Amino acid sequence: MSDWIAIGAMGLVGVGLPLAMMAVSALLRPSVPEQGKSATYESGEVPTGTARVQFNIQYYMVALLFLVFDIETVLIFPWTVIYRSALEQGASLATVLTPMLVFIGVLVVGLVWAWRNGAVKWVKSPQASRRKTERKDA
Amino acid sequence: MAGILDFAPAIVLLPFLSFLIALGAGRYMPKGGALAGIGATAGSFVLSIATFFAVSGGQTYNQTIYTWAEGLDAINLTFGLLIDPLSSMMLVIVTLVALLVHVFSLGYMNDEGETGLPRYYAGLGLFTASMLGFVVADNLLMAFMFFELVGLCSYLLIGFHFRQDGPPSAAKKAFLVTRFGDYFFLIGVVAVFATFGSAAFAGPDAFPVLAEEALNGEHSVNTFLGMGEQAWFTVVGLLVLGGVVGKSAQFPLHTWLPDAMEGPTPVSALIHAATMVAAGVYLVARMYGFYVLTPTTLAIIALIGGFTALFAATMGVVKKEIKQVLAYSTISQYGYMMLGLGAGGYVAATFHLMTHAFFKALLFLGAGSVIIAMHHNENMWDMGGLKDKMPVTYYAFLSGSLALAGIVPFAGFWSKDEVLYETLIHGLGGSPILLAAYAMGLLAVFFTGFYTFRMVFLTFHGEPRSGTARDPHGVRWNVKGPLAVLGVLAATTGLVNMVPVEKLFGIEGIDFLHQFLDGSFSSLNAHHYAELIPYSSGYIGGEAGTVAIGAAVSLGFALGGAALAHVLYNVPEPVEHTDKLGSIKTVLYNNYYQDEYQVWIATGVVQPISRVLDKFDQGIVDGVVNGISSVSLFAGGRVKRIQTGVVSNYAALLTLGLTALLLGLGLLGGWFA
Amino acid sequence: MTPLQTLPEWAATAPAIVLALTGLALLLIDTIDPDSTNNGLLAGTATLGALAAGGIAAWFLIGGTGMESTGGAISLYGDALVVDGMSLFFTLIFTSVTAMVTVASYDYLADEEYQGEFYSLVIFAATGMTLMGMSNSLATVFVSLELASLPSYALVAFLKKDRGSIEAGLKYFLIGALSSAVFAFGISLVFAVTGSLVLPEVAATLAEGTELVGVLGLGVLMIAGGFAFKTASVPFHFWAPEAYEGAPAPVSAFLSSASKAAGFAVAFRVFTVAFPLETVTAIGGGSVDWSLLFALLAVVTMTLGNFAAATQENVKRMLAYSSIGHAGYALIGLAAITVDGGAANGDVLGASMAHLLVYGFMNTGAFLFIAMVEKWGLGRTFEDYNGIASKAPIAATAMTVFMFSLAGLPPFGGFVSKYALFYSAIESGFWWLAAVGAVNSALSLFYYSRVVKAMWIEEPSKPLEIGSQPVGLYVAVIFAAVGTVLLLPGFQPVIETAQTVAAALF
Amino acid sequence: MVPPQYYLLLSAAVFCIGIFGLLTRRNALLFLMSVELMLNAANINLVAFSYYWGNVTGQTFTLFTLALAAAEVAVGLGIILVLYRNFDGVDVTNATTMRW
Repeated sequence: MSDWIAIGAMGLVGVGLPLAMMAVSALLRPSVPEQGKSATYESGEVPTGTARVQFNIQYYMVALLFLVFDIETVLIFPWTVIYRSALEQGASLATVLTPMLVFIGVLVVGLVWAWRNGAVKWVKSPQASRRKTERKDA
Repeated sequence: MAGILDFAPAIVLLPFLSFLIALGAGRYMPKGGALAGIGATAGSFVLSIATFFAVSGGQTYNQTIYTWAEGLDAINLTFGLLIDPLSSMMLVIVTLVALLVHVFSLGYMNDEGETGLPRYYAGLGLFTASMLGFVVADNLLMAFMFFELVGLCSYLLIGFHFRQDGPPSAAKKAFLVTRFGDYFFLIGVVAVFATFGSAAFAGPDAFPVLAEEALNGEHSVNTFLGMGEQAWFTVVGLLVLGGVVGKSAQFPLHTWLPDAMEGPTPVSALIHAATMVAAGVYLVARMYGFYVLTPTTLAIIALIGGFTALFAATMGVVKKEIKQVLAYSTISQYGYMMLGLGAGGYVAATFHLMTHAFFKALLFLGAGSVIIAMHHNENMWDMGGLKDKMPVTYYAFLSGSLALAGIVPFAGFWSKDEVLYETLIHGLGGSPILLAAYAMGLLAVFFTGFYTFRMVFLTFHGEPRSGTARDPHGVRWNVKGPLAVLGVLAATTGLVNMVPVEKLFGIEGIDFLHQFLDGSFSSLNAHHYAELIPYSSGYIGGEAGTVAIGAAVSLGFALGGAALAHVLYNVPEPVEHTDKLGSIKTVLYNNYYQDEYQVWIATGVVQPISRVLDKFDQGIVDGVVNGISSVSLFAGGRVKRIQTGVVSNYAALLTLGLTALLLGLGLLGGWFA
Repeated sequence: MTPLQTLPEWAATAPAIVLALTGLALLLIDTIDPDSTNNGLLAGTATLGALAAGGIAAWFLIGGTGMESTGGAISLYGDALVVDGMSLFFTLIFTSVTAMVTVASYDYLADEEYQGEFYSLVIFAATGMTLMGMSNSLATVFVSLELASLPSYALVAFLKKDRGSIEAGLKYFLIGALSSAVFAFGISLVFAVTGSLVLPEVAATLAEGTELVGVLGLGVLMIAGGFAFKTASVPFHFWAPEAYEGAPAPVSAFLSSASKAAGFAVAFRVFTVAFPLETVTAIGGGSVDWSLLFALLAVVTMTLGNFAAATQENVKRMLAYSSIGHAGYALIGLAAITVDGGAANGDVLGASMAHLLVYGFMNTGAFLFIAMVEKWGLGRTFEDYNGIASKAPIAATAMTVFMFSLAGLPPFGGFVSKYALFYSAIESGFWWLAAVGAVNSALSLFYYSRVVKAMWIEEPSKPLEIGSQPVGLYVAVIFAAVGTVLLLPGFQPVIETAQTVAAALF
Repeated sequence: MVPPQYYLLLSAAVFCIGIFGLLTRRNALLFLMSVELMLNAANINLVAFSYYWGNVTGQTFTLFTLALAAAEVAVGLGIILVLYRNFDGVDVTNATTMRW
């Protein structure tokens, strides 16, 4: 039964934490309403119009990178599970640590490459820059 | 142990290398690649000499170099080298003649401003290499392959002047006629493999040895067509003999050889003395251990040899062109060798092969020298009186002629006499066939003496009969050198095997060749063959008496022929006496209508059969093949329609396929139980 | 060879490690200067890496690493990987093909962008293949198979603006994704039956028998499907014609030679080690006779491949179908295994491996020749090949060697390897397989000789213009041709090695 | 405890749904999603029988398949992207320039 208590507590915390944060910010922030702020945030895209717009391709790139790196972290999971017990059973630190360092190292090489090749560099799309100039002119 | 024999492969490879060089770089080299050829053959010659002495010292070499097809059960197809006295002797002969021919070619080809020299020297190199490969072959299949290469090279070289009319057709004829014999040889090779599972000449599974054991009942072999072993071996031997008859220009496949005179004269020398024609006889000698087991084959060989010797000699009598005379003399001389082999005179035949190589090369090169001098006019009736103009050529040629005619003490006398002697004693031992063959051989001696000296007298003696003969073209060292070397050899090589002297005067130990060929592999030496010979010997008045009588008779016949030639032609103004022969003359001029009847066989018999076969081939075989191919293509056209290009269909078909496999294997394997 | 035995055990995976490091190094080179591409440096690094890995594999193979003479197979990481003669032999195939492909790509890619990516993808795929050869657990099999597949998808679709390349990539990817799902499901079923993924343990559990024959059978069938995809065998071959036709020609060469061999490498090991025929054919009242399955697939695959190839007009597509046909020949290696085969099993498997090696050379060479023709811009159909020999005799001679060798004519490597394969099939009692193979070979001569005829005999319909003489492509093509020819005299050691290492599996 | 056969049935059902999806949908993205379903069917088996056999092999392998599926999707999306550019859409049956 105690398991259920733990799960219930986790659920409560999960719901409570964001609620609390929203409440705190509502209490603390100064309220200066203006049109831009009241608009729905849509990752920098124009939030109005049909949903079938062509999204900037760069979202795609970021999404792909995220997906891959996100899932790779899953592979760290089994390692963390055995990390402590392996050390306790007398495996040397190097034996336990090296594989993960190699793994992370490979990921880092990939990340650096992606970075250098501009995969995470946010280039302004023509649409976005046009909008910005429009706004400046207005 | 790296003995000299380990370098034996180089003997074959060096001329091959010169072939490659001449082919690839000949046109950039001075003399059109001749120097490479000379260097290579000289190297081979030196190695051969070394090999020869090593073999004399008792060393032998029998090794598989490369297995190019691993056998299914026991049959391996291999390349290997077999160096024994016979092959080492042949190596020396071939490399020496090839070297001299290369040198001579400098005079005959280069100095005469021929074009296409790289092609010529490449051909010579490959020809030499092929022949050497054939000589050292350690199994029948390898021998066959090089045998064919030799044939191919002769085709290329005979047809060297391919822009003229004669040479290409002569080349074709040479190729086709020898090919005809080779078909039988090829079947023979297959038969040997099928019978013995091995085609090695020597070693543990040498087929002659296996055959011998089979006949003694120690060993079983596969025979076919329901024949007994003896009969089947005879068939196999005769099949292989087909190739020999073709290559060595024996009756009835000799017709290509006179035509082959269309090739450049040095090539003729090479073909006749040391390579192509010699290959046939050498093959018989090589597998003599097999032939000697079947008396029928031996008798046939002897009969073919004796008949060819006489038959060709008579045709040589009436020829006008110097090279034609030599061509028929070649056929005739190889007939003697076959006679010797058939009569059980293994050493005698080998001996004659050697002496003939030297004196025939000499005669051809001499003829070549004369032809240079005569500005490529080969008609003897336009010559005459060249004796004083070109003494070196004359004396060398004379030496060769004396050897060819068999005048003591020149080389030909000793070897021919031994062949006839062996035939005689084995004939007297109770074989009438051999006696008949002996008679023919003896008669041929007379004709040989006659046509040889007719040639000599017409060419060199008397008064010049044309402008060019009065003022012949000079020849240089590169022509005279080889002539001198061969002239000496033609005079002296007979001394290595003076059996008559030994027998008559009882001097032991001067039959060097006998002793030499008796060395090495016990299954390959002369002694072993002598034991197996199916003949017994008979004598007239004891051994010495028979020797003396035989020698005297054959010498007498030779001198008789020579004397007749002297009477008829050694006059200042010789005239043709052929009219006295009457109707025989026409027959002889037409070579007994050999060509005509072969052409008739080809057009009258073979062609209709071919036509029927062609119908069968076109209609039924091709029909089936075409049918299959169009069915295949149609099926292919249908099959590829599965590939619709739509990936969804692929996924569906893939799933269907998997399901079908699941159902099929599942039902068979009881998965759904 | 003492030095080998003094190395630590993990060093046995050195070929894979070298390849992986090369791939990373290529990424780093591209990272340092992403804007400019130094084609020569990239191609050189990739080639050097491949050659180094191949050299190490050859050294190990000669030194007897992982073989009987030095104490048997080296298994690493809890039996997840195993290094033995077979894995090294296949590594040799992969690396030599990779080296040829990277050298050829130097010219083929000269005007393309993203070269760093290209070479690193090739090398990573090669790493995956090498690991496939070493995999000793269904987990590593799956992971390494995907490691080889994923870069291949990208490579096929490498020409982003070429519709053919994209279409090829799409089809390859979709069928590949489907196949890997099937494959994964098969693995899960086998795991359900045996509770293990390590191949010897699977076999050990199966030897004790199981109730779930149907589940096991389906699992084995699906695993076979995964390999059939990799080897382009029926019914998972549908991607192959399009992928090979549309892909950049060096990639086609890579996929049809190395990738196919990798599929066979892993299939050989999985089926002989995890599902020994004598165990699975008599298991709990049922039988999973995969030898029959492969016999069926072999016949259908070679027939379909050859028949479809015979009617092609496009040379590259013809080669693609012929590649399917050759997969059928190689499948004989698995099909002709019998329960009581004894030494014959090792012989036929080894013959199949040797054929894959020879095939690696001749097929890579053929596709690279096509790469050269594409580079010259001559077109892809047989007519476009008319008269090439008059302009490029050396390349045409090499192509002739490839064609005749693929058809199995002497005196080229393809003749002996096919002969050895058919012969050992007959030895195992599968004369009908050999007969079907021989009939198909005869048919294949028809379409292979069409190429030769076009190149040497036909007159070009329009004047031929051959621009550049691409050095890298020439080097690769000639290397492949020399390899194809030399494998005839050198076939004896190859087949002996292959049959020895194959026999070690049984 | 749920009997293991039920897991087999569940996974087989999921697998078949996946196959059905990819046979009937022409949209490349839906094709990919169907494949994901099939992979997850495998995962169900692996996890369930990992529990049944009492070892973590299956569970660990599930993590690998997840990671690989993600990687596959990453590559696949890239290919679908260029497909969209070259063939103006993500219908997999549009790309049929090569056939037979």
